Amino acid sequence: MSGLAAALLYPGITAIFAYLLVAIWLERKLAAKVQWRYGPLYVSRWLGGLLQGLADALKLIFSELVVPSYTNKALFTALPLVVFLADALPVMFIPGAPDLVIYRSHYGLAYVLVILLLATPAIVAMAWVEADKFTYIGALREILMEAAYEVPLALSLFAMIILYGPDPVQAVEAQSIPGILANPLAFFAFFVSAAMATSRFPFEIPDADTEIVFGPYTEYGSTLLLASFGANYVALYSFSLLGALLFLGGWAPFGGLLGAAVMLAKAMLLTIVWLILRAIYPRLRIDQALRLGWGSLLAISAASVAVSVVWRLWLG
Amino acid sequence: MAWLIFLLALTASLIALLMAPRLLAPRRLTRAKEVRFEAGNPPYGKARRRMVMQYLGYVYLAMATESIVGASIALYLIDAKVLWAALVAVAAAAATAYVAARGHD
Amino acid sequence: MLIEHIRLFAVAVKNALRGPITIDYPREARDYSDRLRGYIVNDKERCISCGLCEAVCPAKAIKFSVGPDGRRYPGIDYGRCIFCGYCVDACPTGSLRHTQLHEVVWTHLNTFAKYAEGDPEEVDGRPRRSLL
Amino acid sequence: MIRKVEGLLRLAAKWGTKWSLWPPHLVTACCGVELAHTFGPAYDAERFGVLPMPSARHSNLLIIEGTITMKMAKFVKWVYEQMPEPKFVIAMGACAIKGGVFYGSYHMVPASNVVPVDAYVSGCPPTPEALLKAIEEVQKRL
Repeated sequence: MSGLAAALLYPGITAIFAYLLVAIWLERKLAAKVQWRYGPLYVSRWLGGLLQGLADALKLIFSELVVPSYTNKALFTALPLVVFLADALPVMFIPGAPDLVIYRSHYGLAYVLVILLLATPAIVAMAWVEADKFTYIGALREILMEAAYEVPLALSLFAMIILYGPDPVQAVEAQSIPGILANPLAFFAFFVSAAMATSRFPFEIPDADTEIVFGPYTEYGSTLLLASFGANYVALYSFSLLGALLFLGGWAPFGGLLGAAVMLAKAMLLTIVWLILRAIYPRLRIDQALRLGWGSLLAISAASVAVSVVWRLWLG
Repeated sequence: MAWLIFLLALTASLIALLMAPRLLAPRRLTRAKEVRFEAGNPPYGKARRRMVMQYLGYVYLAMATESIVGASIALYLIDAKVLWAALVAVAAAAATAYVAARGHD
Repeated sequence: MLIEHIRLFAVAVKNALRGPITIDYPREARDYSDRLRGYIVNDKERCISCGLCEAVCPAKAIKFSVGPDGRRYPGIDYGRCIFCGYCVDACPTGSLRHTQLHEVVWTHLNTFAKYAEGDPEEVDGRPRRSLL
Repeated sequence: MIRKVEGLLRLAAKWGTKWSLWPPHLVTACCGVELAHTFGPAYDAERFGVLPMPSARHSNLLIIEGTITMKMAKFVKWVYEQMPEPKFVIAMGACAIKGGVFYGSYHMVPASNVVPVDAYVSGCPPTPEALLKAIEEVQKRL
């Protein structure tokens, strides 16, 4: 019963789609606030424009779906779906509350890591099938970005696995103090590499809309855009749930329904920090991002593993 | 069973999402929509051209390092006693990658 | 290095708390000066049908046509008018004048305002706000 | 029953399209400056859900900013045709309506000869408020 609730409500499908709408609205609103604007407003004035995401989704559903004739039509429509699935699958292993978990596995965190790294090849395949000049450049940048972030991400998660074990449910019970205090280096490496993975702003290199039209998403209109570009936000949802679980103590002080709410609040807090990056940083060049990933970020994530080992030795 | 429900429901909702415009939206195909988008120009030339090789070293580096790190994590998960060997492997891989990436520019 | 990034975040939060400077258009209007070159109207009583406005118009937007009382009055084609104000300057009796209405939107190509008469409702009733 | 569902869907489509008009970047002339002003902090067209998108495939509102020459008309037409189906056009500025100061020039094309236009904004260039009013006009049309 709780498994069904987890699959269909939270952290499952309803939460994913609701998050998609809210996160896009929140991103536009936060960027607007920092730039002294209102952001989306008139669509529902009494809610501050919260229905903007819904309006955009409806617009996309009711607009023409163009499948160009020069592509492989089946792959062209199927690959955004694959990208969306690959970004949504980690949610399966992440519990939203002590027993709200879709698939309880002892090696949950390892699966999450593997699936998170698998999303990029799907995006690259998508861009390749689109066969556009801009998508091609976007695909190359996507590959290079994955080369930059995957090792720090794996190492920072490895550090947390050494600390708390690979079971995501036990990881919360094992946290006497939140992971961000126990291992701040791992949190930093996780934060930056997640920003790279979901192309948050300083690393919004693959879909830089001022350089290459929309990167891998150039050719997609209508709901294909919702599925392919929305997948970034779904990945952000997975990452923020994972971050809330590992670093902010999950549902820590509570349990049950209240615990789920606390976990969601923590995840939204992380999301807000990721989203506000859009208003703060300029975009890096691809070589700067690579140098960052293979320089200080790699060193920090390697150091975070050492910190975890020191904790383990100290605690016994 | 919950995971199966999750997967099926997610796939079904996505397929419904992709089918919706086909049923609901007006359709009028023109030649301009059939060809690829090139920022307002009619397309010319090949889309896939020679790749920039400049940063390919990083991709090789990522493949090499990733395999060592991944294998270490997997071995550690299988048997927690190999933690020290895994740590040495990860440290060596990270240090090598760090030094190699320094020399890449 | 780290201080710089923290400062970036601080600036962002400070700006977010400052509140918008946006002119909330349909509810507010920008405080333009009184000499804003807007929609042009003609006062029939003062018009002497001299044709100077037609002669001076750089976009050739002004055409004269015979009015109901047998005299000729200027009409302005807003598909061509560039709101330069030459006609207002050239008018010897001051019968042509600018109004504050500058949101001239048409849904058809029939943009010719014959006789340029009338008094379009000025954008009043809304609070006016200067930008900074 | 079916008719009721159909009516509801049509209403939803209209509501969604009304509050989510995305123009592509197609700056043909000097009115593009006023367009930038409209989307900047001072007037913030994003309040109406108008979000500039980079690709014509994502967008459904074409704002023609000023003069279209014969050469540019080809690309305006191309961008218009690449946009997915419910699409609207705003012609901005005197040049786009009938030619403005360039009226009768050999190289000048009125926007309505190239694409079907939903709203015309006069001015040279129009104020951002006028463009916002045109956007409202398009919204009213839905």
